[in-house]
Amino acid sequence: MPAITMRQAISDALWEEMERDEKVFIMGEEVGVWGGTYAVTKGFYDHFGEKRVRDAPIAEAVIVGAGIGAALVGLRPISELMTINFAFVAMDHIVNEAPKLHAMFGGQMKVPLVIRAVSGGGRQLGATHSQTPDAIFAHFPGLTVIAPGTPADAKGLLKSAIRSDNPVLFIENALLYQARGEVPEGEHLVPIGESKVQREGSDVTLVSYSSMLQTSLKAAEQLEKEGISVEVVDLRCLRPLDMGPVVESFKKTNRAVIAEEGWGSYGVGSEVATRLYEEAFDYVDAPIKRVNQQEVPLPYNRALEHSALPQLADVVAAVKEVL
Amino acid sequence: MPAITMRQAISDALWEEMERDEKVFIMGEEVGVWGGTYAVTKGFYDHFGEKRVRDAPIAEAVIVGAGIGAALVGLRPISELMTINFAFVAMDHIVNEAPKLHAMFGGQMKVPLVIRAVSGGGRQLGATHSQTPDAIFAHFPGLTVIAPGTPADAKGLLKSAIRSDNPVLFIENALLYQARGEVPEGEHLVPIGESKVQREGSDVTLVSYSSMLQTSLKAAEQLEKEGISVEVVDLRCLRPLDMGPVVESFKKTNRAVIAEEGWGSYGVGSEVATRLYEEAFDYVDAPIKRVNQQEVPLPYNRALEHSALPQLADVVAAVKEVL
Amino acid sequence: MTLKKKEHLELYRQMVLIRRIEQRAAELYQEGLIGGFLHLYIGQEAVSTGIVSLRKPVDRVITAYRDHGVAINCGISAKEVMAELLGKATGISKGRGGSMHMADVSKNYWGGHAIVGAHLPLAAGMALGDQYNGNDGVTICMFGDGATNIGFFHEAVNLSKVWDLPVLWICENNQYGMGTTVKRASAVEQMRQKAEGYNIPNARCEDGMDILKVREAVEPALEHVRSGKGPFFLEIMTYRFEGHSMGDPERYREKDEVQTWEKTDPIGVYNRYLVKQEIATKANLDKVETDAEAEVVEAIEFAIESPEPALDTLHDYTYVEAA
Amino acid sequence: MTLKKKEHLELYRQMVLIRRIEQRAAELYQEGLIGGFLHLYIGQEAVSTGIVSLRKPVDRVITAYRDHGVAINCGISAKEVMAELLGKATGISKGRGGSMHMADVSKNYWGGHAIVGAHLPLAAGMALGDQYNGNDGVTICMFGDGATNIGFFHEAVNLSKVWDLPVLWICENNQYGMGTTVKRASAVEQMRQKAEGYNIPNARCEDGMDILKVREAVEPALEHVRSGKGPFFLEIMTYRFEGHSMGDPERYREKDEVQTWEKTDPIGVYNRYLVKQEIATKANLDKVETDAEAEVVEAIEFAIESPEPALDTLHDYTYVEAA
Ligand SMILES: Cc1ncc(C[n+]2csc(CCOP(=O)(O)OP(=O)(O)O)c2C)c(N)n1
Ligand SMILES: Cc1ncc(C[n+]2csc(CCOP(=O)(O)OP(=O)(O)O)c2C)c(N)n1
Ligand SMILES: [Mg+2]
Ligand SMILES: [Mg+2]
Repeated sequence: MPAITMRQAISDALWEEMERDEKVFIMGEEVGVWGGTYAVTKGFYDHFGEKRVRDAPIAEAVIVGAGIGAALVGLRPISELMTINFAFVAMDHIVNEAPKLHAMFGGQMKVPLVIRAVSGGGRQLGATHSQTPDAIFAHFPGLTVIAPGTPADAKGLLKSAIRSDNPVLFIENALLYQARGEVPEGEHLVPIGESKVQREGSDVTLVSYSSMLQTSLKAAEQLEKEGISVEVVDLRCLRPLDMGPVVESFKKTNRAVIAEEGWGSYGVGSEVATRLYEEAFDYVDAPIKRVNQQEVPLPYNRALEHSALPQLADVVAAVKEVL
Repeated sequence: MPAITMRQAISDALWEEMERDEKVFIMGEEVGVWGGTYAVTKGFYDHFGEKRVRDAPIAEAVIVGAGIGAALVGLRPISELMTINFAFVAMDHIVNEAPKLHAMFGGQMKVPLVIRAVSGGGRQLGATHSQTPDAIFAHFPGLTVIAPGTPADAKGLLKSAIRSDNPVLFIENALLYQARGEVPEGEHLVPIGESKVQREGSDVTLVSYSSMLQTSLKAAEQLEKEGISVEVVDLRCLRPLDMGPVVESFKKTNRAVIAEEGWGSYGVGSEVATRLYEEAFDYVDAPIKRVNQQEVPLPYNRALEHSALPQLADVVAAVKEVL
Repeated sequence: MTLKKKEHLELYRQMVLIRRIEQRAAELYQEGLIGGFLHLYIGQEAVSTGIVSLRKPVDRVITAYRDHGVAINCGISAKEVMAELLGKATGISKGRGGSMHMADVSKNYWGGHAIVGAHLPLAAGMALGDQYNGNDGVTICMFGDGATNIGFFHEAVNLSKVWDLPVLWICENNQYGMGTTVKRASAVEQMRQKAEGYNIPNARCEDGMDILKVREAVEPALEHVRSGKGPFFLEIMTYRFEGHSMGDPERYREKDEVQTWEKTDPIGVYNRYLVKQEIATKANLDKVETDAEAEVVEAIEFAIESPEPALDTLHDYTYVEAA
Repeated sequence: MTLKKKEHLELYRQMVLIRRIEQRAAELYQEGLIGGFLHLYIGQEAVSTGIVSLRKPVDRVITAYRDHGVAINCGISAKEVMAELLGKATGISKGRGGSMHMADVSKNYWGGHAIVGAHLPLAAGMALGDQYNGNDGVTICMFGDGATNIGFFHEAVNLSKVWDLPVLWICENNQYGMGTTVKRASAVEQMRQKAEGYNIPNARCEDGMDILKVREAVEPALEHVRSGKGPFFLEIMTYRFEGHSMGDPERYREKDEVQTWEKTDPIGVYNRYLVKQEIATKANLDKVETDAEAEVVEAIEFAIESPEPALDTLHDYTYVEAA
């Protein structure tokens, strides 16, 4: 299996699905002529043409809303939000239209729409452009929220998302685009809604997703040298949230840390911790710990921003604390 | 102390603050001539005039955004959203502008804005109009999120919110407008960010807020007859979230149920449960339970909707389960 | 396009049927059989009846929450409408949508949408779907005067012109958005003037109380779009005789005003025209009315006798199940 | 309003100073001293310099993220700008805002806002504040051509007319929103035409590369608003010589096009004018340039030597502390 970057894996998924099904098309800001602001759709415009790679005005509500409309009538649109921070501009369509239509009209309507968005901080983009608000979208039933942490999962899950008949928010992370990993050749699909053990271990269960998966894997490696065996479980999807592998791992280790990039309050860690206690109460040997971003609007200054974001050392420390 | 309705309490708070400070004004849809769709501002237009009670176009982003702008230059606007479901239309301004400006410009700007919004289901308004997404707003540092459950708190907290120099999302609940309670006469202020024991008890800690506070109080009453003593703690604010009284109560009862109207996933209950385990781990005698709305877009049909919403019986049952 | 007697009678029938449905719905609401929000179309029947009478089956129709009339025009039966109003399993949306969410996708009628303006982006997307697939269909999107002030309107209408989408925007100007007159909410008094800001050809039908005038205005507008010239914007002047929704205190207008408009009741206007032109006899029309009345009575019976959705179907339709 | 030599030289100075700051900022970005997004104002200096030169202290200025030039024009020192770019505690926003978020409230300059179009509602609110308080100030709100396609624009501009707010809307039409030409994103090619849809008096300055033409256009526009006639909409044609932000592959335009525009470099145009009109000598202008260069060098030194914000200040400014 060749090791490719996350960027390449996502790009490949889009390319393959567009080749496979001509109902699939992309619309968003700078997806075409520019080639995508993160170069994910570089070369697409030339190959697929402007009908299928559509540069849109700066108008996120209609980028998502028209995606819903096109999906309703049988296309398979991919609406790209340059970053998830702009999802707030399209919030009504993301949480109050797309995930409601199927239920509200008694099953008559389907919304096979994928909304791609880049989440995460760490690039000094300031408070409005650096958020990881993934959890808030996962609050809404009807929506599927995917946030992969490896190139293979990114490819396989994006392909599954495009083929899903439900609206999907597909969350990428800019700092992961360069991350490399092996991706199976040929048709590679990953089922939606399955957490996965990304590294086995026996002392502590370390739960994470997206950017913090990579950090967690590094933490596990580092801790191994100190004789601590960490099992890393990757949520991969925030809704549906598959607690199966998390609980299973926890029943073995009896200790858990949940690491996510976003704020702790009303975040992913709280949900996972609560469910762990609910589903494996008798296996708890120590308080479950959360690792999160400091609860501040992210500052521009590099050092301040760095100090606000959860780092490798924080994950390592948290694991030691639950031991 | 006279018992008045929640509607009256909120209306009184607005009226008193507008009388006290002429920088306070209201803008929103139908707040003026109509008198507020929930009749909260009935009579205001005639008394304060159209300068201070401003009917706005159906344009939530500018209702909140102009509120921010007016707040920046020294006014104390109250931007009214007819329901919190329309907050999604103004999402960027609520979570990505108002709570960021103070920090992002190094303390130069202040946003003394109150955004009022009606949350909650139970009135057959269908999936797009019946949500209780309170938790997602509380995810954002910089924002203050208040959701009172009694007339006295509504009045005292709204007055504090109007006097606060921070942006506040003030969440009301339509089904509570008729709820009656005693409200201290004269100037009545309740400090922001303090949870409160609304009923003392010794067997179980029942945590809730807003509409579910009333349900919780009823549950406590009913359980008392069965010899179960329930302590009801009202969060009152979701951000800042004051765990003090919750933890204190829990250290006494060692058992807790958290009841909220909204969905469980990534909701308030998860946050409170997680913090309870973090802050009072050694006091846990039984798994903490959450009572929530079923994870579906709320259907119109009355019976279906009712079955999806958390009811008194669910709270009672949950309390018994943790015993 | 001159109409045959039969066609005239069919249009008259639809208008009368809508009127009767609305009148009875108001009663059923008072009796507590209908819940939620109920927006009546009384006074505006000529508008949707005229519009929809000109659409071909390939043409898609989508509107806001004031949607019972459009539903009837699009061929949904009175039974299905009534059953939906009563939240029954036999309702057109299986009792899940209610008054504001009626659609019949098989008849190319896409609902019934409750968030003001949010369906305009959907309409743009549906039109994009037809353009993409090379279909002839025109998407006919109806919305109110108040809806033209929200950002969704702007984004959708702009996109429709930039991408030359086959969409007919129809603004039903009933002169109020809830209790707010056009003048108090919109910078321009003629909604068609907004189209100028997007270089979109436009027209205004000054008399939306006369179904033949409506048809005269709609025909060339529809033809324009059908012929591939891109979007068209049509404003139709009309008036609602009842409150915005049930329970409207109607403080914002004088009884006089309503009474004046009632003189141009679209059903009366059409009735007089048909008799005067000797297209139909008084007896013909009386028969239509009696039939409509009977149909509604039968529809109500059907609705009342229909089963409620089973409680165990609550979670159905939250997600499309994978095939 | 004819200018004195001194005034001309001051304007020239500002333009040159902006240019030098931007050029050096680009270098510092390459060297890694500046992070985040960096949007240069090179080519557009005449626009903000011309605009701001006509404002009175009571007039408020607010703009988008391409804000360094405006900052200089509003009287922020090169030092404070540079220090902010480097994220230092001495920066105008204390290193928390960075390139996109510079403001000096004491100078009535309200920033620097990074979400496209989101500051327009804020501007409407600031203007409302002045109207409410009976102040004379005009709020001058600048934004790009691309920003006119987002819903925020629509809601804010409409409200400004409905409420007759003292706001001067200025669209800097540099012909691209990132890589998208006006034609590919906007239904109309002249942004001023959009103002027609709101009945807002408007004008277009065809030559924004000539500061005197800019001033000619701004003066009556500002006067219109100041005299209480409500909002005015001014479009100013300009061009950015550099990429949208650092790292722009610039696949969307030909080198030729840029070179053609560079012939009308606003600094060159002004320089030639001043010399030709014998308002200033070549030596005068050279001196301005050398001084600006020196000022920037000094500013960079200042910025580099300035302290980073202390890490323990991370949580400062998340909330305004109660007095
Ligand atoms: C985004 C949003 N804001 C507010 C509302 C509440 N609301 C429902 S209908 C309505 C008035 C709409 O007026 P108009 O578009 O003229 O349609 P009409 O009711 O006159 O048919 C309002 C404000 C809503 N449903 N959605
Ligand atoms: C809501 C939102 N969407 C997208 C972006 C990303 N973005 C930043 S600048 C920009 C282009 C804006 O173009 P224009 O308004 O013409 O201003 P210019 O950059 O030309 O000065 C885009 C798309 C953003 N910041 N905010
Ligand atoms: Mg209307
Ligand atoms: Mg531009």
